[in-house]
This record gives sequence, structure tokens and C-alpha cells, in this order.
Amino acid sequence: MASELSHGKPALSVERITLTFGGLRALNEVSFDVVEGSVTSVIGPNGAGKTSLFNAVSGFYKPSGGSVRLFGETIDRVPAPERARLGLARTFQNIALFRGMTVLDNIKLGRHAHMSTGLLDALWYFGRARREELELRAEIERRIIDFLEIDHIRNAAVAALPYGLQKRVELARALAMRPRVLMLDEPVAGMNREETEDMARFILDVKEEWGVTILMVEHDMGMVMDISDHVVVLNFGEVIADGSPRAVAANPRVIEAYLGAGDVGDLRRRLQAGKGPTTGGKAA
Amino acid sequence: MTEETQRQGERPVSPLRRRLLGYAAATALAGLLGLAGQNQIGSAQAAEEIVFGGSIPLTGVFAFAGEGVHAGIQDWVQIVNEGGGIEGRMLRYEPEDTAYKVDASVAAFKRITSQFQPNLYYGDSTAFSKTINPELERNGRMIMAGASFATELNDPDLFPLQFMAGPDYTEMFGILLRHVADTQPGARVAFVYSDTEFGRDPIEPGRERAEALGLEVVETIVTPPGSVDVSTEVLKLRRARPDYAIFHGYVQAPIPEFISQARQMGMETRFMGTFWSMDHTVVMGMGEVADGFMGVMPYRYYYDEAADAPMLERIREMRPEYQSTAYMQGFLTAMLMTEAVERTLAAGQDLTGSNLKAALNSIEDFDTGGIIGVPISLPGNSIPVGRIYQADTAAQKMVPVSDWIRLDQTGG
Amino acid sequence: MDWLFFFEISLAGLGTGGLYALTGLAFVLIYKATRVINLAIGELLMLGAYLFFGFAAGLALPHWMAILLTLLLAAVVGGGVERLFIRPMLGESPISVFMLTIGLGSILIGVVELIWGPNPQRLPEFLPTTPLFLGEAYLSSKIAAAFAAAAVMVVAFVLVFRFWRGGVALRATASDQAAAYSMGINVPQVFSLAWVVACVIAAAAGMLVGAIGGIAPTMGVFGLSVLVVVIVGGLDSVFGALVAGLLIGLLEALAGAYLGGEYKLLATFSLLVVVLMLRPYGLFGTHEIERL
Amino acid sequence: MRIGTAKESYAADESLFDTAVQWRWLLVFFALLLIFPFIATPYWLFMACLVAINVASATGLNILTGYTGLVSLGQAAFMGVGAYTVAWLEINLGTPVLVNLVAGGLMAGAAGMLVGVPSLRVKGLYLAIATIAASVIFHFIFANWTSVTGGVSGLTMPPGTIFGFTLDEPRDLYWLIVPITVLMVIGAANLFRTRIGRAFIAIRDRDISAEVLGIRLLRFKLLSFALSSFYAGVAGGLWAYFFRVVTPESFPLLMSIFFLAAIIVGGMGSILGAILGAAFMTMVPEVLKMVVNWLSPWLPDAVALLSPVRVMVFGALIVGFLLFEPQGLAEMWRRLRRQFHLWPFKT
Repeated sequence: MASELSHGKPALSVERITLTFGGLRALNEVSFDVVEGSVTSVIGPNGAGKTSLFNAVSGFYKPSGGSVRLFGETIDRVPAPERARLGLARTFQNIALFRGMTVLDNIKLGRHAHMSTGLLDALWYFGRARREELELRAEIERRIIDFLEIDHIRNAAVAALPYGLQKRVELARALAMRPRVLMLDEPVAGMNREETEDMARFILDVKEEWGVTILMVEHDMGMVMDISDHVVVLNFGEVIADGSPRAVAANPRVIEAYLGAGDVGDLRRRLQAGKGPTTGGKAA
Repeated sequence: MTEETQRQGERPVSPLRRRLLGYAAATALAGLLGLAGQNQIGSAQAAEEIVFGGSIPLTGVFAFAGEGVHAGIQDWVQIVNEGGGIEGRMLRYEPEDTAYKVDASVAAFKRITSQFQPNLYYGDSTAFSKTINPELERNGRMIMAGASFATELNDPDLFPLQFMAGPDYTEMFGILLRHVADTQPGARVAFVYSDTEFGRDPIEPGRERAEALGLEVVETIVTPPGSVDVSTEVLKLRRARPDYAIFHGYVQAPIPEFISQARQMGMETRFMGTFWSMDHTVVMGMGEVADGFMGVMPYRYYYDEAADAPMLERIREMRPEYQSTAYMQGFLTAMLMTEAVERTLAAGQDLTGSNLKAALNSIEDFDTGGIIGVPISLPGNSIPVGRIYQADTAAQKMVPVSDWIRLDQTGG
Repeated sequence: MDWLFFFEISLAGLGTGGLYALTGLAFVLIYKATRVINLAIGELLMLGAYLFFGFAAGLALPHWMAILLTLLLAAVVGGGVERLFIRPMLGESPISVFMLTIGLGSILIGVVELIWGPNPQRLPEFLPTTPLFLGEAYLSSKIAAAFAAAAVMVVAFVLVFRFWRGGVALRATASDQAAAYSMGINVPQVFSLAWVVACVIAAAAGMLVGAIGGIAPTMGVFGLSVLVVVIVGGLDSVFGALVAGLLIGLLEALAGAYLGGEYKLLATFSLLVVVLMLRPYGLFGTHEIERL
Repeated sequence: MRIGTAKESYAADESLFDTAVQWRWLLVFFALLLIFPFIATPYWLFMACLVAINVASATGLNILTGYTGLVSLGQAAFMGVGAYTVAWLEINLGTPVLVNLVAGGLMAGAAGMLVGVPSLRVKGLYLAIATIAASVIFHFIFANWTSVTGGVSGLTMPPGTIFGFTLDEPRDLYWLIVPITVLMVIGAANLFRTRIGRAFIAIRDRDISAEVLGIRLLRFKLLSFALSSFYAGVAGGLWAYFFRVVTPESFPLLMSIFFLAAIIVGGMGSILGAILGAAFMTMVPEVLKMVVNWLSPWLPDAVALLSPVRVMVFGALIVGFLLFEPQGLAEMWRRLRRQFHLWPFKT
């Protein structure tokens, strides 16, 4: 809480969010800020409510209480598609790419909300629609495909790609959304060390070169500790710690939470190793 | 065009494959041209023959009728050709199956007319008769009749080149109602009909005609097409307690179930049907409940014994087993058409649609060889003649219970 | 208001509703166990009616034997269909399987037409025809008998579904396929079982429907009303199918009696639309929670 | 894989046909379309028009079902809406043909949107059943709103006229039907190069994550319904000009199933698929009939088998393609092409 970053302006504020599923309380008055230009990670044992939190922020779940602000504006009444237009982008834990489409089309989809081609333009194509498509294409090529080093697969069908690349394509699509806040749900889950390192580098580059604020859920403690400016720890739907990576790692409540979840050995090992081996991060 | 593209093509495709593709395209083209060529040959062949085309529902839901019509036309054509044709010109029957679908019927019409030049045509449905009517007038070479007795078609102004070999549905109702009025003046009648174009056809005019005859229409009951469960409809009928109930727009189902439930309730109503419900096989197929079922029939049944019916004898010789009323319809349609051709040729006129139709309309007091028991005339598009037959399930026969009723004679 | 008439109409409607409920049961069974929306249910019913026709009229077997053979053969058909057409589609999108059943229906119509021809036929009478009066109200004895037969079958089915091992396996599979699998339930076998039982039920319903109104290759349109029944009742609810079956039968009869025959389908399908808008998962169906 | 096709610009990469060879074949195809009316018999012209109408409608259904993943069994009903609109306008107002067709499309589109409204609450197969309800309800309206639709006997309309030409034969109508179909097909192909088409596919593949990308589900589902029905409506309008008699029985539920079958057989989610499928399914009954005619010298009773065999083949094609070639004829065509390109080497 006393992190030096808390002086910055919050890009995203979660304020006392409560989420219940038929009596079961998935999130209980969760509050934290994501400071503009930071990488903020949400961690916690399985079932702590991390993905529920993401879904509440991106507008899938309607929280029963609390509110979410994006750059100071409350977005509680804004439906999910509109949130995307406001600059809130996300990826999914279990990759939500459109498998029937090519990599390029998937990335283009990211820009959907910012495009203006209407139905008649689309049917006619030549003219406005074409101009917009070609501009988009050029921009994607220049800013995203080169940047994420996926030019060799741009016309490949997504379904045929290895897992690590699919994750990268999902990031590419999120970038095409012109995000101001990018939410990454387990960006390196299931990746090997090399892929994880690449992804960490991309995330940092996104933050620095694109100036995008990042909110991330991740199990790979090594990576979290490495690249985060700020860490929020959830357990049983409540925030139990919030601060710099170092402060959080030393917090006894965090250790206890992971101990309760039986993950403490893993946690310690990874903290010691600096960079953790792969974890699926979720029970089947 | 193809050659040019071949010359320009450079890199990726092997020359051999390119040539193969070119050949394929050329063959396809030649095929199309060939089809056009075939057309000319076809019409050259048909010059001397008089072609009788047909969109016949040999399959599908109306197949039972289509098969009969088909056989009837075939037999008449055979009779004519065995007798040396019409003024030496042979008849050629060119049928095609339609499965009782309008688009297939039109397709068949297109194919037959592009391959031959028919002067006579048989169509399978009301929708087809309406759809093809402009085409018929444009073509101008033929007259057409068909399986439809729709009231709408019985209008020489709108359908100048068509006719029907019997009474239209309204006239069928007229004949039935005339019989009812004769047997039981002032009787209460009900109409039961299916919710289709076929079913709704004679209901409104039928009501007027009933009132004109002093009958009371106490109920009209409409059943959804294809519906089999009629228990609520029977209950409605029971409320109305009619003396007569006329079914229209059905072939068989749900008539038997209707009758059997009505009988169970102890109703005394007498049930009647129109042409397509009246075939021997259809009625006898209803089982015991059919006993006493009546209906209008413009033709004699295959097994009718009558001194003045040499044509029935002839038919029984050609086909020893029972032939349906649809057969009679096809047979008589073909007979009337050839009569029109004969009269046109005899008058030294060209075989155009209007000449043929004029010749057809000149038919007066014509002897059908006993297919219809009275001499007929065809002043317009229909022959408003019929007779009431009744099912006798014990004898397994349809027996006449009235004289021939001619709506055109008594000014009804 | 003529109450006697109303009462008679309602009775007749409920009678038909019994057959809707029975067929709806077959539909729900397949849906519950295999998540397949079986649009061929009407055609399976038709096939059952024709099989009986073949045995009882064609081969002139005694009625009881014809009924047994029909049910037996229907079971074989059900198993065969599941094995040949449905199982290879496991894991495919529900939409594909849905369309497959449409194709299946068409094949069945073709087969029946090929064997028995396209013209309508009458089944040999095997239901009683002595008139039945409840007080003054008339009830067609065939419909009453068909309703009774349907009711017996429904009760038998529900008992089996509750207590027999196979029924338990079926229910377990219905609630969670993966869990059932892990508990050692042979899920593919359960799928087969569901199709077998459903086809037997459909064939039985077909014989009853055919006995009332005759048979024709087009009688599969009965399935359309059944579709309304199961949607209104809730695709996965046996109870819903039973209630909605009676309800739809009643509604059809009342609409037919007071508005006219052309309003029958309109009334039921309008109800369908209303239910879809207000309670999309039917009166008794479970609302499936969306997973991300 | 094809060599020598490196793209010089993004524009080239984004075009519908990427190689010069493809363009040439396309030109050949259009040339054939142009000369066809001059060499074909009336029968083949009739069939060509029928195929074109069916292609237009199937393409529309493909937008909804193949690309957006919403099954509809209402396509015939929407064609009916278009056909009745066109017939009514032609009879009562005598407005120009193209105006009528667009009006027919718009009416059908509006009807489609209305039917799509339940997609707000229900998804997937529930929606398919809602479309069955729509066909029943539309049929009722066609049959009973007698003052407008002419009741069960329907509307019989005069031929359309365009620039003083009377369109009353397939030979004339060809020039109306085929160009409109070509335009509609190209429009559909274009659509899937833009955000709207991509949004449809996104909805089909995972409709919830589509929302996160800023795709408004309801709006795009309704748009897909409207567009698909617009296609159906225009196709229905063409149908009306073609047959000139529009009755409630002209557009049965079976016809909707026919279109569904056409896109299954042709290939769902493929522009080429809808074309191939509609053409193939339209021709199958005719081909069967020819086969039976050829067989008739040896099998005199063959014609009696025709109807059941046709029904069975129809069903078997649906089932067979779903089981063995879910990508349909379009995929078979692609495979054939690939083999041709690599010939004589094996793939």
C-alpha cells in the first residue's frame, strides 16, 4: 500500500467489488488501483477469485456491489462490448481465439470496435471499406506483427499453431484493440521457459513502447516478481495483500494463504528459483 | 477467349495441365451447344407427329392420380394410333414426372416444349395451371387440361387455352347440393374442408348455391392440412347436426375417422365427397365406415355395366384389372383433345392454341363412348355434368344413386 | 357458453395431448442423455406406425405379435441409428447433429415410401371402437384407449427411470457426462440405451397416432407439435414434457373448436414464441449456466 | 502450395482472388454466363434461373448459419415475404422491378430481424426452433390475410418490365436474375473481408469472447438475420417474377430445409459452398430423373422408385456430408484444385 507507484494516477480502480453466484461469494469487497503505466499482477491460490475478478472488470459478470472506474469514469453500466471500445482489452486463460480464422483475421478482429465500415460499405467493399481495411492491415503489419515476431504465421489457421504462439496471437489481437488497459489472464501458463521469457519481454515492451497499463493474473511467481510493479493477492475472494512484489512476498498472510492451499512449497521454490518452471495453474 | 488465356499463362501451371483445363472448358461449351443442336433435331422429328406433352405426378403425394392419368392417356393415344392417327398423323405422348411440385412441373414443361412442339398438354396442379398460363398464351400452339378442377380455372377469359374434362369444384358442389335438394328439400348441410387452396375452393360459392337451392348450411369446418386427429372437428359437427356433410380437399384421410366417430356418437348424417375422394380404391380403403358414403363422379366407374358404353368395354379389354377414376379422367381428357385436333384439321386450320380451343368449344352433344353417360358439350372451360354414386361395401362397388345431373341444361 | 361442448373438446384435446406427452418423452429422453435435438422424432414415430402396418396388415400377424415385433424392431432401429449416425458425430457441434437428424428424417420417409408407397393407409383396427360417454359428454373410444396406453407407458417409463439401474445410469449421464464416465458408467452404452428406449416409445406413439388417423409418409408433421411441447415444457424435463403435452393438446383443441382449424398450429406456435421470450428454457427446463 | 505468388502489396493480399490464373478463370466463367442464354435451350435457361435464385437464397442463409452460426429454418418464409411484397407492389402500384426487389428484400429483412429478436434471450438450437415458429406464423399470414395476399389462391402477377422490356420468359429473366445473384454473391464475399463479416464469424466461433472484443452480440446477430433475410427476400422477389404465381404453398418448411441442406452439402461458411451446394441440390432431382429415364428401357418400373429415392438421396446427402465431408463440396473442390496444381506429384 505504501508503494511508490501509488502516487501515480489510477488507470483502473476496483472499488469494493462483490460478486455472488447463487449465495456463493466469489468476490468480497475487493478494492485496488492499477496505476497508469504500471504492470499490476493479481495472484492467489486456485479458486481465489482471480478470473471472476477479470470477468467482473471486463463486464461479463454483474457484480452485486461496488464499482469499477476506468480513468476516473465509472463503467459499471457500460456493457462488455462498450468497455472494449473505451480501451479495456483482455486475453483469456484458456485462449479464446477464433480457431476457424487465420492469425491475421483474428488480429483484425481486435480492432472491430474502432472501425466504422457500415453494412453497405462492406457489401460494396471498394471505397471506404477497402481503405479502412488496408489501413488496418498496414498498421497491424507495422506495429503488431513485426513487434510480436509473428510475420511467418500471419496467414496460418490458428487451430494449427502451437500453444505458445496462440498465446502470442491472442496478445496481438488484444493490442489491435488499441488498449489503454490490457488485462492478461495467465499469459504464460503452459509455456516453457524460453516462451515465458519471450512473453515477459513482450509485456514489458508493450508497457514501455505502447504506454499501455497492464493488469495480469499469473501463477508463475518468478515472472510476476520480475515484471510487476505492483502485486495484489486474493484469497477466498478477498484482498489479503497489496503492494510491491517484495513486500507481498514477505507478507505472512500471503505465505499462510498459499500454505492453506498447499501451494507453499511451490511458491517458495519458485521464489527461490527466481523464475518458475511451468505450471498449468489450474486443476483440470 | 480460352486460347488467349492459355497463351498468356506462364509460370505456375504446367503446359499439359493447362491444355487439359482448356479441353475441359471446350468440352463443356460443346456440351451446351450440343444441347441446343439436339433441340433442332427434336423438333424436326416431331414435325409430322402431334405431340401430347404432360407434367404428370407419377411420384409423390399425388402419384395415385398421376399413375391413373398416365395410363389413361397412354391407352387413348394407343387407340388413336392403332386407328391410323388423326388424318394420318400419329399422336406422340411425352410425359414427365413432376412429383407434384410446381417448379418440377414447369421444368418438365420447359424441357418438353424445348425438345418437341406439343399441341396438347396435361398439367398436374392448380398452381401449375396458373403458373404456366402466360407461357401457354405466348407459345400459342397448344391447349392444356389437367388434374385440377379449380373454380378459378373455369374462366375462358383468363384461361383461354385451358379446359377441364369435368365439372369444376363449385359445380361438383352444385351437383351434390342439387341431389340433396331433390332428395330432402330444406336439408341441413355442413361443409368440411382442408385448409388448402384445393380445400377452400368451392366453400363460399357452395354456400350461395346451397341457399339458392333452399338448403341450410349449418356449419363449415376447416381442418389443418395433413392433420389426422379430427376429434374436435367431429364434436363441432355433432353440435351442428347436419343431414348431409360434404368433404372437400381431401383424398382419404381424415374422412374415415370422421365418419366412424360420427357413427359412434349416433349421428345420422350422410357423408359426401368430391372427385378425388371418390375413386373406388380410395373409398373401399376406408373400410366398413365407407358404406353409404356418397359423392359426385363425372365419369362411369371401370366396372359399370351399361349398354351404351362401348368405350368401357374397350378399356376393360385393354386393361383387365380395375382402373381408377383418374384413369378415366386422363382417358377422357385425351379423347376430347384429339377430337379438337381432328375438328381443327378437318376445317383445314393450323394447329394453334386458339383454333384448337375453338374446335373444342364447338363440341356439342358429343358421345364419349359411355365414359360419361350423357352426351356432353363444352361451351366454356368445363363439363358441368356428374352423377351421385354411393359406396356399397358389401358388394365392394360404387353404385349410382342418381341420374346424370347436367348443370348446364336446367339452368341451375 | 356451452359447457358440455367445452368439456368434450377439452377431453378430446387432453386425449391427443397424451400422445404428445408420450412422444415428447421420447424426445426429452434423447436430449437429456445425449444433448441431441432430434428432429427426426416425427419420422421415427411414422416408421413405427408403418412397421406395425407391415406386420399386422402386410404379414397378417395377430395384433399382439405385430405390436411386439414393431417395438422390437424399433429398438433395433434406435440402436442402429445411434451407432451409425449419432455416435460418429460425438463432439461435433450440436448444430451439425441437429441437421443430421433432419437428414435422417428424410431418409426414413424415403425408406417408408419405397417399401409401402406414398399413399395414405389405414391401420387394422386394434383399439376399441365402442362409443364412450362420460355422463353426456362423448369421448372417442380410440382416443381414450390411446390416452390410457400412453399413460401406462409414461408411468412405466418414469418408474424405470427412477429405479432401474439403466435408468439411474441414464439420469447420471444426463446430469453430468464426464462425472458419469468417471464413475464407471458406460456412457456410450447409455447413449445407445437412450436411443433404443426413445425409439420404442416413438414407435408405440406412432401405432396409437396411426390407429386414430391413419398412416402416411407425411405423418411426421406430428413431430412439429411435439417440438412445441418439448420447448414449452423444457428440453430436459420429463415432467415438463408431460405437462406441456397435455397443455398443447388442450390448446390445439380449443383453438380448433372456437377459432377454426387453421388456428391450431398458429396457437401452439404462438405459445412457443411467447415461452421463448419469457422463459427461454421452458416451463420446467434447467437454465444452463453459460461458461466462458 | 503454390509458388510464384508473392504479393507486392497488402491490397493484393486482401483481394478475393489472389492469382492471375484465378482471375482468368473467373473471366472465362463470366463469359460463359454471358453467352449461355444464346446457346441454351429453354429448359436449361429455366434451370439456370432456378439455380441462380437458389444460389442467392442459399448465400443469404450461409451468412446466417454458415458464418454467424445461427441455424434458421425460416429461409423459405422470408423468401415468401419478399415474393408477396414484390407481387403486391407489381399488381397494385406497378413500381419498377428493381424498386420492388429492394422493397421485397427490405420487408424480408425487417421480418428476419423480428424473428431474430429471441436471439436476445435464447441461443443455438432454441433459436432454430423459433425460426420454425416463424415459418408457421408467416404461412398463416400468407394464407389468411386475404385482402393483401389473396388468401390460399395467392397472387397472380403480371410480368415485370424493365427499360421497356417485358420479362416474361426465362430468356429475359436470366438477365435480371443472374446479374442480381452475381452482385449478391460478390457482396457476401466482400462482407467477409471487413469488420462486419469478421464479427459474424467471431460470434459463431465463441460468442462470449467476441463481446470482449467490442462486438455487440445482439446488434450483429440481428444484422446477420436481417441481411440473410434480405437475401432471401430478394431471392423470393426474383422467384415471384420467375413463376408469377405466389401462393402460401409456394414456400413450405421443406424449402427451408432444402436451403439448409444446400449449404451443408456445399460447405458452411464458404461463399463457394453456397453456390456449389445450391446448384448441386437443385440439379440432383433433375439428374435423378434423367438417370431413371435412361434406365427405363431396362427397368420399366424405375419411375415409381423416383420419389422415394429422391427423398432418400436428399437425406443421405445431408447425413453423408455431415459425417464424411463436413466442409462440403467447397472443400472437395479445393482438394481437387490442390491436386491439380501439384500434379503429377502426390500431395
